[in-house]
Amino acid sequence: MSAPVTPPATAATQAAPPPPETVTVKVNGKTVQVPKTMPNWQGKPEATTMLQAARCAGVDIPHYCYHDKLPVAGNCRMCLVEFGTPMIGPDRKPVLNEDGSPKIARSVLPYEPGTPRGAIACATPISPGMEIYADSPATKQMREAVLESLLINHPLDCPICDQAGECKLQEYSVQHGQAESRFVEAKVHKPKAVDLGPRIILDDERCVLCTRCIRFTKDIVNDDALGIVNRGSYNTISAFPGKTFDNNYTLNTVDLCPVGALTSKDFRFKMRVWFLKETASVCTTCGTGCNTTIGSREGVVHRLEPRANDAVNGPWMCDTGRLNYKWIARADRLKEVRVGGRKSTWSTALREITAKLSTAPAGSVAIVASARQTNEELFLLKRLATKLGAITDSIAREGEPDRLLVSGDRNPNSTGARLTGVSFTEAGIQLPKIAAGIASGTIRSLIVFGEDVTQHGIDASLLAKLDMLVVSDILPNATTEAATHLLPGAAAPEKRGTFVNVKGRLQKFHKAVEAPGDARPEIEFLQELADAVAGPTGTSTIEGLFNRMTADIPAFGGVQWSAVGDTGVTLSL
Amino acid sequence: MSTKVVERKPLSAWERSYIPSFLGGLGVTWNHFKRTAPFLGNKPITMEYPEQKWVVPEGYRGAPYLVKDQEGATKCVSCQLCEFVCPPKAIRITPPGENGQPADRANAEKMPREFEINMLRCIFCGLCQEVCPEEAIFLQKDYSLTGTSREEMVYNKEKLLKLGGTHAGIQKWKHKLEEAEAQESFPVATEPQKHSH
Amino acid sequence: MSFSVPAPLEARLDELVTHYPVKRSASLMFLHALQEHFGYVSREAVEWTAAKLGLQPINVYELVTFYPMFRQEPLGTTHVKVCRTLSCALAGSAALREQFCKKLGLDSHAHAPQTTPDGKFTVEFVECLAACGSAPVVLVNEDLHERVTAQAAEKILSEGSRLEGAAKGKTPVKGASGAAS
Amino acid sequence: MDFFQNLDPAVQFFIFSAVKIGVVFGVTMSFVAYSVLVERKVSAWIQDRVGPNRTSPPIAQFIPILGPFLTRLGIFQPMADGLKFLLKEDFTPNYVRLAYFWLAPAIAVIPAFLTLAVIPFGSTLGNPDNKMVIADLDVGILYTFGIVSLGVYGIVLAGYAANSKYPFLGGIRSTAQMISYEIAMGMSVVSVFLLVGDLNLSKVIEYQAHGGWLVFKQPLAFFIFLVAAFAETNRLPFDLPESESELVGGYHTEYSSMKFALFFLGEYANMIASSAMMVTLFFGGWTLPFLGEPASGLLGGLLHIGIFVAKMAAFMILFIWVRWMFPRFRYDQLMDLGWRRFIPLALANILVTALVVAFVNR
Repeated sequence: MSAPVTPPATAATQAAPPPPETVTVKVNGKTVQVPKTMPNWQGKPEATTMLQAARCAGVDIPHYCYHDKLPVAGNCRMCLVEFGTPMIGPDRKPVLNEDGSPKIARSVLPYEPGTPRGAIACATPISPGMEIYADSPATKQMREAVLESLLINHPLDCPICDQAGECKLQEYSVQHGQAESRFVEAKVHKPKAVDLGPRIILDDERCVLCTRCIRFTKDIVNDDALGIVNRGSYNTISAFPGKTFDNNYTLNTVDLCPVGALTSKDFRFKMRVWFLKETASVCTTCGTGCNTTIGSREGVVHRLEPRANDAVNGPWMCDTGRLNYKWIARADRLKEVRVGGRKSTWSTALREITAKLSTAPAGSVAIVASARQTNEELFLLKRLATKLGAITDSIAREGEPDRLLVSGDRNPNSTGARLTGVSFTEAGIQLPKIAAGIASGTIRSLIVFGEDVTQHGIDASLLAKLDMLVVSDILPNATTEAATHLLPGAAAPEKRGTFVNVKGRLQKFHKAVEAPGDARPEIEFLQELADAVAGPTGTSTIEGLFNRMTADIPAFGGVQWSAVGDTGVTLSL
Repeated sequence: MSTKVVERKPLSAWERSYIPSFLGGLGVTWNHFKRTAPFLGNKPITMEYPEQKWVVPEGYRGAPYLVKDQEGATKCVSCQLCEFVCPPKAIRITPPGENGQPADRANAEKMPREFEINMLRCIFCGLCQEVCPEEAIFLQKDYSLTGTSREEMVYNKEKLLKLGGTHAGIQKWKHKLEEAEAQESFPVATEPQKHSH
Repeated sequence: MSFSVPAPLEARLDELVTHYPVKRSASLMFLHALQEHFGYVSREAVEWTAAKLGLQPINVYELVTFYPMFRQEPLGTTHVKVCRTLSCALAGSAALREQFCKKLGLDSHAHAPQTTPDGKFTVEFVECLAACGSAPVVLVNEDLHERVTAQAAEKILSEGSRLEGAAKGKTPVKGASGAAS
Repeated sequence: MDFFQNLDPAVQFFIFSAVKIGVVFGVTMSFVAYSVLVERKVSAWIQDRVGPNRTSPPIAQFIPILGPFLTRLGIFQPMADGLKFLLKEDFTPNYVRLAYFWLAPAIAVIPAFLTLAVIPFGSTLGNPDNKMVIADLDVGILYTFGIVSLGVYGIVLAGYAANSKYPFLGGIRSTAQMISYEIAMGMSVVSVFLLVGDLNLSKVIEYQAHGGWLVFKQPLAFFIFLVAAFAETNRLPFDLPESESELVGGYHTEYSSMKFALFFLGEYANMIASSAMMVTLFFGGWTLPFLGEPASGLLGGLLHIGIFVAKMAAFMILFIWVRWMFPRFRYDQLMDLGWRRFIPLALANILVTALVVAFVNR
């Protein structure tokens, strides 16, 4: 099985066409060649806009309503820019300057020549020879005017606004705003702290009516739940009276909202964003493996946010996954090593387990791993199993898929479990065999990682028959109760490693917080155990182990740790 | 560059014997002694501290405390800017969180659940006061902070508010509320909603 | 309160939809028809329209809240519209409205139309009624009253209060214009 | 009295000596305590401050006028200080060389007191045989120098035992300093004995009672002795072994409580011993120009002791005064002064004195 690896960048969509047709434009006086068409929000080619062209030239044009992955609305007017097009003479030929270059006509108001006229960069397609003046005085004046207008009724309650610190209004105010408001009249007051849905709070006063949220829920989620009601100054975002905004993707509108109008109830008043340490991670709630950014401060995870990865989740993630972090800080986390029910130390427990496993006859050990474990952990478990002649398996977890992101496979690393050989084509088929082995007395030791086997056919009476039950888990359950050797493990945000998602995307995740108490990332003690029982791997780092694994298992195609970027690589399975 | 070289006069043998400077020193110290010692002059300039208290000048930067508004409500909205700006990291704020206690004054949605200043760490720089958008923290005139344990020197919200007293300022949130109430109500009530007031 | 649209009306509306290339385009016509029939556009009417046209209720609701001519509440028997635009404003329409509201016990600062609890009167401050030459003007149901004075306003109210139970807009209210001269 | 007279002379001598030792020790100790107070008060006044003025035992509050007055004077401060030294935690850091660490403070304090044994602090008391000196040694000055040179061991040991760099540096500095200045000091005294012709300190006083104070005959010797005394006692401007600004506290950085107090005690006892030596060698001891004969009665004896103590106190004041006047010397200046100035000067002085003794005073 050869396994060429597709580099992450080309994972976009279409098959590579012949070199794209380009258009030459000037952005801030710099000549750039930009493709004639670029992918629109759905990824379909569409005429390149001024905003996209400016981006190609490395110029960022401020905007609120425009978003790469949403249909263009063009209602915030923040991206207004002055531009110019080559002049065409009465003979339909370009007018030239004395030096032979084409003469450029600046955009002006139709009936007031001399007054510059802007165009919204997000929706205006470029034409050959166009010049975009992204920082001309006229452009700046337009921006300042638009921003002033947007701020007229803004409540300026940044001190209590959760968006403060990542707010486009704040950012653009710094760049284009004025220090003082010229608006002396009373501001229009709108409803505040409106309960829009189970996870969303709306502050209408802060809203700039960019309609990103409306477009997202209508066009991406297909749940046309939000709209703008009332008229003029009293425009507000709203759901239909009596209905709540409660689909499984509502929290994306919080990310989308360029200001603090939509905020998350979960993150409400919890922590200011500038304190959060951001760690690139991967969601473990289902097999999709959405890329996430963990926001943590001093060992406490405060929120998860999607991290853009067009090959997996785009810029979105589901609410279920996003809120699936609170158990990390649960008070009943397993925090101490226990041997025979008593508090012990790592060295004692590992010494005992090593001694037992080293003398175990072949076939007397079984391993139940979890498809929530990382590839590296599974690889070490497999090494151990091979040495001990142990039966291994993992446990399947199924759920209802949806059409956007949620996968039916609720394990983050089923593919990894299969690739490393811990589970077979179908997870869980070996479990009855293990149960039978324990019942008949051939299996004397069981190693369980992160699963409650009593729920899967190996009940407490069977567990009681074992000589040794090594359990590594995060939260207590019936299996951890029965363990002779209980090893507290770490949650994904507390360790590093890789997962392979249902589509074969190999992705890295990083450590955001420390595991509580004596708990350690599984890889650390598994490495010790595997080295002691199955012989040294010759490496002690995650990187080394990963490279060893990809070299040993053909499906991983020899990909090096350093080659797996933050957005992962696709394995050909 | 205009460097002025100051000529250093070589000392004479007499001067190098230390004797003139020794005698000069004796003179200086004697004069001070004479001025201060009882029976001779007795004009000590030492302030007898606990009995005599120093008059703290305006603008003195003493310990930072939280203040209340005219109506006895907490002014702090837990924006955590002071915590962010504090150079020695003496300030620690626990925000209310999603289900936290609502603010104790109308229209302000947020109030700190806990606000701690470690007075052992505080360097009285005044950046917290300067950065505060709510005028809720002020460096006051206390300069003599004592305690018998480190824990005691970490002042909590209750203590800070008690020590801070009242600061009469424009009541921003109250003002906003009054403004909103004076305005016409909205043409259409958008449900479901709950107004903050 | 159950909401039901009479069959003939429903049939008329169903036929109306066919006039448009896109179903959604019939929304406004639907709302007008429903308001004409029920006197106002209830929430149920919005939901019914949305279901008929294959839309989400919020889409129709956006329309209803946008146009001031759509009512979301039942109106009073006597609907007093006081003009607020320039000529009338200069001629004292604000005071006039204040007078109506005070007499009827309504909030004169409210933006929206105000209806008395007994359902007899609705007072609304509206934009230009196109009779600027004879400001201030008041439109009572279908009848235009020009150069309305305080006494004339009293008269409108006293006549309106006699309209108990009468069908809305059928009884003309006269006599105000004479008083204004 | 009779009972006492009838005792064996050896026993009488023993009892007298014991009483003298007790009294001298007691007086010196309280002298140390109160010189600390004087130092603090004088320094305060020199610096326009008030000095210790708060400490008072509860009883003092009930004495009308006098109680508050004594409190303001700081009379009770030394008691509080002493009590505090006794009650403070005696902290022994890890990694010190324990035996030496404990020994050093004792070695620092003992020589200072031993020196006092040969100082004649008065003429006689009551009986002409009752000489007011604990040990009237014929080799008095040799004994003194022998003992004083032991004092450095305390400091060196402290620096070594603390096993820490600052005390170590302090110890090294003090070794060099003490040894250097001891030479100058010893040489300055030689000329005195050339004139007196005896090493017994009582004889030195006797000589001065008749021949005038030696400070007038040997001003250079006195000057060298004075400066060397400052260096020997580690007093400013020569407190380089402890210099707080560079060495934190030098050899006693790691000491606390009573062990530190012993070093302190040693320093002040050294000052007292040095003052006593200067009084004896250059300022006529217990004599005054018109009061040179040994006392015949009890009153006269006490007067002589009083004169001696007053002279000594004057030198103590000088020690204190100089401390608040001079900045600390640089180490190279210190060495330069000792080796290149004082030793040659002292040698020259010996030569000149010897010549004068040989040819003029014969």
